[in-house]
Amino acid sequence: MAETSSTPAAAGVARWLDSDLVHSFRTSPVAVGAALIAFVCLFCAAFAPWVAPHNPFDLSTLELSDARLPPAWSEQGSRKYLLGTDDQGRDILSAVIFGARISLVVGLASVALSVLVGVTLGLVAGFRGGWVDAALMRLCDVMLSFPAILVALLIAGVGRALFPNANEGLAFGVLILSISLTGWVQYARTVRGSTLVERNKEYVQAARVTGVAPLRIMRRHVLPNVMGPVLVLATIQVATAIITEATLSFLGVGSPPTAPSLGTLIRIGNNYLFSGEWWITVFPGAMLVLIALSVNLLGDWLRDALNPRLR
Amino acid sequence: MSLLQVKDLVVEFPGRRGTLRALDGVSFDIAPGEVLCVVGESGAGKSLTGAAIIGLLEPPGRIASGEIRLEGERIDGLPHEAMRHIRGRKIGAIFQDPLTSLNPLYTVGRQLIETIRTHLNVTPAQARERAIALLRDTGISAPEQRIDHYPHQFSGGMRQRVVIALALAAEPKLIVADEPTTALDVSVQAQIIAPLKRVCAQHGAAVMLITHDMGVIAETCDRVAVMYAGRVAEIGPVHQVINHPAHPYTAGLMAAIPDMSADVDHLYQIEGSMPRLDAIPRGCAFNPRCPRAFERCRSERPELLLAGATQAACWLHADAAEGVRA
Amino acid sequence: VTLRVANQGDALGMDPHSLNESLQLSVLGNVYEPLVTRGRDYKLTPALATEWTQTSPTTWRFKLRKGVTFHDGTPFTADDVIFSYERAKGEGSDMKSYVGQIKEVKRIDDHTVDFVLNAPFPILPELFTQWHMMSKKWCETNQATRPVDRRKGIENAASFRANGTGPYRLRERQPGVRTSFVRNGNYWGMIDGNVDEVIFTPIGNDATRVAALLSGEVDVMEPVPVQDVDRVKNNPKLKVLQGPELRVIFLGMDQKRDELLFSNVKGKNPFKDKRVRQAFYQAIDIEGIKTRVMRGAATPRATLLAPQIRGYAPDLEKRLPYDVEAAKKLMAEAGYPNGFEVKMNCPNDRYVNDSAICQAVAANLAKINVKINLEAETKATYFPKILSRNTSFYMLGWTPSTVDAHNVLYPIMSTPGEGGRGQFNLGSYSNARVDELTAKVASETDDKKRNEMIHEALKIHQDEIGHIPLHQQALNWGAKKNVELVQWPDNGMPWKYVVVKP
Amino acid sequence: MLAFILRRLIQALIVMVSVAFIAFLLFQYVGDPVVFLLGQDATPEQIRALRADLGLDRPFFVQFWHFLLNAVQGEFGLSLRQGAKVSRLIAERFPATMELALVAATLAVLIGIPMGVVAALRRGSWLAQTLMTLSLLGVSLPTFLIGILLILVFSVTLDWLPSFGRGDTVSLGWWSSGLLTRDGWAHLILPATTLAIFQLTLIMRLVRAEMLEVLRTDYIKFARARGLSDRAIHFGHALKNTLVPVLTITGLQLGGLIAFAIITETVFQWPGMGLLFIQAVGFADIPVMAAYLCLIALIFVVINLIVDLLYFAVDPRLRSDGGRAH
Amino acid sequence: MSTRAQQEQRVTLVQASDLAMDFDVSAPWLNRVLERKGRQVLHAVDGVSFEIARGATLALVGESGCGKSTVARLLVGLYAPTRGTVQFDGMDAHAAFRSADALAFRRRIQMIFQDPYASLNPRWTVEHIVAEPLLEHGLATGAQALRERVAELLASVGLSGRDMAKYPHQFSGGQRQRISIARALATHPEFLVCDEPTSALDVSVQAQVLNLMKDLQRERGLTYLFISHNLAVVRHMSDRIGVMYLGRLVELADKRTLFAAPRHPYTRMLIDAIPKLRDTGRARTPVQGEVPNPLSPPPGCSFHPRCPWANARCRSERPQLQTLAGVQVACHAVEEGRV
Ligand SMILES: Nc1ncnc2c1ncn2[C@@H]1O[C@H](COP(=O)(O)OP(=O)(O)OP(=O)(O)O)[C@@H](O)[C@H]1O
Ligand SMILES: Nc1ncnc2c1ncn2[C@@H]1O[C@H](COP(=O)(O)OP(=O)(O)OP(=O)(O)O)[C@@H](O)[C@H]1O
Ligand SMILES: [Mg+2]
Ligand SMILES: [Mg+2]
Ligand code: NI
Repeated sequence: MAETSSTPAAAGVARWLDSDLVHSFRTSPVAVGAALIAFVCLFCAAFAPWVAPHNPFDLSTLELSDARLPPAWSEQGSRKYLLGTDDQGRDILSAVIFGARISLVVGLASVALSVLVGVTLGLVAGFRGGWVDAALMRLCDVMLSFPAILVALLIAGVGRALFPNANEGLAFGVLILSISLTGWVQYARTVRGSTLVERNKEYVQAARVTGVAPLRIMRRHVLPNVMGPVLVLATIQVATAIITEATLSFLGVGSPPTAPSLGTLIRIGNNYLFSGEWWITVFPGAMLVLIALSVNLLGDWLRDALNPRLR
Repeated sequence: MSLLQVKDLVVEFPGRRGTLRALDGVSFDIAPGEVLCVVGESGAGKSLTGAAIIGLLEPPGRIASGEIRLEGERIDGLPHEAMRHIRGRKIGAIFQDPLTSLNPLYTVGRQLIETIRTHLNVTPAQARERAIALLRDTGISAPEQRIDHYPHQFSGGMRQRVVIALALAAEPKLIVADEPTTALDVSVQAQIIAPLKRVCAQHGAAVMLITHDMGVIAETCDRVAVMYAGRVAEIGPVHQVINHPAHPYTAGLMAAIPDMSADVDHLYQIEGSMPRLDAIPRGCAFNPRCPRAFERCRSERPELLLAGATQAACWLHADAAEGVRA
Repeated sequence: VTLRVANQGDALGMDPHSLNESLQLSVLGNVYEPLVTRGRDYKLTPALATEWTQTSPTTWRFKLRKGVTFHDGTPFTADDVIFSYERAKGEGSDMKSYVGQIKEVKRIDDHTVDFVLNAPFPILPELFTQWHMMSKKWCETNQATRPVDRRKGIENAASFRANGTGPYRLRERQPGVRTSFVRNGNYWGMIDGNVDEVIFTPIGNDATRVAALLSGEVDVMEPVPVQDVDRVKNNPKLKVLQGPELRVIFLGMDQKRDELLFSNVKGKNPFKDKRVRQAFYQAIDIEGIKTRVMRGAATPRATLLAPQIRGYAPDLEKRLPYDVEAAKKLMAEAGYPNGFEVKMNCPNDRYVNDSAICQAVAANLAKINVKINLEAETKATYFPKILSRNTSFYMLGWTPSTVDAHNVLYPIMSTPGEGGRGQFNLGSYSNARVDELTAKVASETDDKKRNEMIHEALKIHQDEIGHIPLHQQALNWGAKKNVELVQWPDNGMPWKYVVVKP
Repeated sequence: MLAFILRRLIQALIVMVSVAFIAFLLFQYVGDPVVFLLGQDATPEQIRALRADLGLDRPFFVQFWHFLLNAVQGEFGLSLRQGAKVSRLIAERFPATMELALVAATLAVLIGIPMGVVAALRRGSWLAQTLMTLSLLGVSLPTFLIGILLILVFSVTLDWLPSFGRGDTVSLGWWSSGLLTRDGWAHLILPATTLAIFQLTLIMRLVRAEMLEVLRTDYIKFARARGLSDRAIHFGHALKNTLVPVLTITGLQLGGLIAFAIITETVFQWPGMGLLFIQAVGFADIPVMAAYLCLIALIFVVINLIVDLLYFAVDPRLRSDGGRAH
Repeated sequence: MSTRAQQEQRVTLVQASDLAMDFDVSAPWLNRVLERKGRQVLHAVDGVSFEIARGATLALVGESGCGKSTVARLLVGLYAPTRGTVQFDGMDAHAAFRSADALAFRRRIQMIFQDPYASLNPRWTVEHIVAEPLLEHGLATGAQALRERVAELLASVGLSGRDMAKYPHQFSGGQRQRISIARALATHPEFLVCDEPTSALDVSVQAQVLNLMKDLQRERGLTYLFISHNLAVVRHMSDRIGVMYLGRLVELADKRTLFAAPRHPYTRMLIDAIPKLRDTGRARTPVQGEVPNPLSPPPGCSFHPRCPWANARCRSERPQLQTLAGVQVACHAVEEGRV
């Protein structure tokens, strides 16, 4: 093995490229396609100021007189705005790119946070059992009863009361927090259920006999074996989180209307469906579907690929 | 005429790094009512042979060539639906783990009746009658009550007996039993093997019994097949194989059995290990470990050759069998 | 003939004294009646009182209509007026401000009452248009002598049932779902319209409401979102009734604090400088907002008064011109050539396109380098916040409920103080002369003098740019072409004038 | 069993009290009801008086205590906004939400499960891939958008179905049902579909994942070996075993449906609890919010209880005495 | 007896005294109150005492469910005993498991599990599985060294180092068991608890594994607790044999003595049930009767319902383990000389 490669790093890369995971990725057109889309989305979002033709968040560049122009290819369309403009004269294309940036951050961060919290608590509940388990599960019941909307309002209210001079950063924090506060419960329950099964399996006991610390057992042994359903939920949840963000922004908790996220764009555009200004909602909607699709397809692939028995 | 004929069976696993040939030209046959035991190193392909016969190779595994005949009819490569009618009806199967072979959500009665009614044209009441009779045959006391119990309400040994009853439900001609007693202790083992043998004798069913337990082989089988690295190394009457093994691998195997009556410090062991399936040496697969290997063993692959009462795939018997190919 | 009406909201209760809210009063105005009401043309007309005279500066005599019965058959008398007064003045009532000027109600005979006031109050009949009469007997038998009794948590029959004298009687009430009314066969007056039954349904979601009209599931609905006006108009079966609404939308600025709460300017308050306020004013492209954001459904205003309001001053109706360069200059003069940053509070579900207007304003101000941090939120959290004056720059809309200028001068332009004075002057604009004039206007009975005082106060406020007026929003009702309606500027919909043609 | 239910009820109580507690602790931040209760001409004195009247000036735990005392007697006070008893308001709205959620759940289950099974059995096939991808559209489009689009197509353009409300209902005691009239069903179709789409995707994907696991178990292999028909294996044996985890999630989702219904109810002006709640939020109507949250907590607990009881029905292993009951 | 064994038998490495393990399988509290049921306790292990000398092997045999695995788990600290103690090298093992340097202590005691499949994490490659204890105890540094060591360990149980990248499901049952042996050997333990280590192996591999274990014992002085159903293997491996029945030791004897002259009726039945290799075709006598329910063990001697020699005393009085003629046995009949 060693003789084929010159440096350890190169060997590592070579081995990685040759690994089953990478191989299964390369042979799955769906996964490659999804990854490509995801990459384009991420790239555009990350480098939005350079990619987008306009900066829709810079209010001084907006011209009210350009409001609600249809896409460039239709009759009244303007070359300047490829996908048309919204009710404030924002270029839809740029708004979608910039909005995706916010949505992706909020969506991914809140899902990551709720997965982190949910999986951790679920693992602990399942692994420790007893009163820890009972208490955590009752906490789940309590949390389940609070709709995300209310939680967001509450958190925003508390947040504002504590930091009256809050800036946008806090607003996003509040958003992410409130979406994950209601989101983690599902993960916790799912993980707890599987953990109860896994912890009695002999490989876990074998690790305990080896002297592996409980935390490590949870992380390295139990966790990968309970992540299947978590991945299903999480990939779906990314899209839901993005949508929830829109609802919350409407309530005044999240991103300000001058810096609309994808969800906000869709929600605002929704008002113009009857009046025929379809492009305001359709393009952001398409972007959201694209993001959700690629995340989910990647998630599907990853789940199957990570399960050695399915290979 | 033999009940089951396996001829030059080749099973392959196409994989990313080339195709893995797990069975390579396995041939044997089983006569009606006969008990054939299959032993061999783990990984030799015993379970695969069984799976190939009942047509349940797990993908990507597939039969690459060779034929399997049941009562003269080819059953390899049969369409799914046709094979389904053979499974259970003509060939029954028993797997290793009695804990997991039964669906935990249904009563054993339901599972039995379902199987019976799938294959035999009987009323539900008749099927239930039959199910009770089968349970009684396999030595379960008070079968009238037990039939409505769920699997988890049975002990391991009883569960394995239920599995046997299930395998026998539609009176198959052949039973493939893959290590049916490995998970059980000696005392229960006896409770399983005895009814299996008895019931098969009653129903005139032949058995292909895969096991590691030489004791079981000795007391149960008519003939033994020894497998090594995806091939049959030796096949012959049980007496002959145990007491006068013709293949050096069989000899090693027999010698490795711990003896109840003698104290040894070291068990006999065959040095080395079975080659990986993708690196089987040229010639006889056993040659690197064989104490009696000679030139021909390293270059030419032996077929099954007549060696006294048994057949062995070993060049040692080339002279004795001179030209008399099995 | 059945009329199906859809509205954005629902009347929250059927009790005419429990809530001073325009929709509730508008709906109940068809069931209950005041002493004085408004006609088709929104002019005062007699209702349950046939005539009224001022017998002294502080005493008004009202003659009551004879032969009027409540829906349950009991006749309407002076006792009911006194009872309704007590009820509207008493605990749990939200209508105190309409009867607050009255010291005493004297029964002269069965059909005559005297109202004795604390001080002279020239616009008493105007106030009475929102004060509905209830039956003393009915309220007593139904234990509804008080509008609500929140402390005991006991329900009030009057919130679910109604017994008025009006042209329609309540038939069935499912709060928030549907409320149906039938024509009152024993009505004392003429019912011009031909509607026998009214089904009132709240539909909160704009798009759903439009869809309900488009698909013909309702006959009338309001409001039509401005962006959907064209769509409704273009439908051959439908029409849009547009009319001016009394509400004027304006922006307010914190002019009291020495340092703004939410701004990057430290140590001073830029809004104390008139030049800054004027720069803001002139930087706002009001025409653009009108045509683009409001799609024409708004009238820019130069004062906080709509023309329909008593005391309106037409000669003040001249806005400072939209002029970005001038605004920039003013900012430079004031010492902010590079602008500054300030937070703007805005509701997003209260006024027509409120949040969009704020965004447009923010974009306008960006052109003079003012960076607006826009915080748009739902009214539930918006109002508590700005009412506690936790704001530097905000949006508000105001409808004077008495349709009189005093109702603008007093809560919005006066220095915040005792009672309700300056209660909605959230930026604490303060001018001693305006305060003085406002106090005088309250009791001045001579119309001409009064109008002059109002004019002076408005002028001062306008010159000082106490607030930045934006526009008067328009009412947009959607209806089937064959439905004829009367649209009052306070958004009232008197069903008795509705004619449904075959 | 009785004890099990009792225990759950005690837990439910604890959960509900905590929900109410947290709710009250935080209500002071969601807005000020007094602002909406009084008209714009109200004086500060009036505001103060009303505040005292409502007890809003008291420390929150005093308010909470009063709430608890009342709640114990089944009284949640008067809605600040509507001046009506909260219990009555909720009772009026409860049937609408329940019918909507149940129909949506039924729809999601009836379509989601078979689709999940198909996607699992045909793993990797074109059909499965299409199903999996299409289903994603359901979760990536916001509910309000789906609702409006459905209205646009089916009510405005095609004029097939009504766009808002519940239509004609029939009173069965205090329960008003829209399921007994044609008109009621017509009104139900669009909102139920909107609500079901998300759940459908989730259920389908879960069933697929579980099914793939179950299909690899020994008892499925054994069932195949017995020659049972594919139908019996996939729907009788495999599906039932996937049911246990699917039940958990579906149960949770049913609760979620009720919570999700907020948006759907707003879009379709469906006179359910969600609409009531969102209006209450808009006016900071604390009694209504508190009662709603307690009710939702109760619903979740009841659903959990039912799910657990269903476990007992589905999985006999849980029924056994001294086994691992909860 | 060889001198070596004699010497070593004096140094006791593992001593279990009056070890007991109860499982509370009772219904939840409220159920018990409502249904007026008491607590239900399953005595999985009930007062088992034995000692194992350094370098020696004790085998445990007995029917399925009699508590062998539970004893094993108690010894490696997976369970904390309800009663009794385990002394390891003079220390209280359960105190040591909880002490600060538990890790160092753990390293000295390892276990091979009964189910070769379940004891390997299905998502890990064999390399990871075997490397885990090495990493955990810091026994190998550097990726290269680690891989070499893993390969070495795999080779020592007869697997190829090239199998490292495979997952457990890609191995046959016997191969899996070898992987788990390799893992157990990774830390150079002193005491190895083997719970049916060869039940899934074919005889030649079994011979390899057993020889390997014996070699290790000889070279490193390893001590074994060996659990197996296969009496031939037990006989080959062990020095002493304990026979368990329903959570108790019924006979504890030197292996030769036990096989030559089994005393307890259950031991006799067990030995009778061994299939004889050399006389093929002869049916053996299976143990009669079903195993009693461990939740409600019969009073007195728990074997009495199946015992041909049972009398009234057996049905009422529980026999204690006593030394009779150099053999520890718990049986009234043996004590009274009835058998
Ligand atoms: N899905 C698979 N992919 C690749 N190789 C496989 C697969 N299943 C089995 N094999 C290989 O096929 C060979 C034969 O396996 P089989 O299960 O038949 O062995 P066996 O003789 O039954 O062994 P044991 O006695 O241990 O059960 C083994 O070497 C195994 O590694
Ligand atoms: N965690 C547990 N909870 C409750 N009962 C248990 C638990 N573990 C084991 N038991 C019970 O303890 C008894 C002894 O089990 P143990 O696993 O020790 O038997 P064993 O002798 O190893 O059997 P086998 O030969 O089948 O492995 C059994 O009756 C079993 O049901
Ligand atoms: Mg096998
Ligand atoms: Mg065990
Ligand atoms: Ni010796």
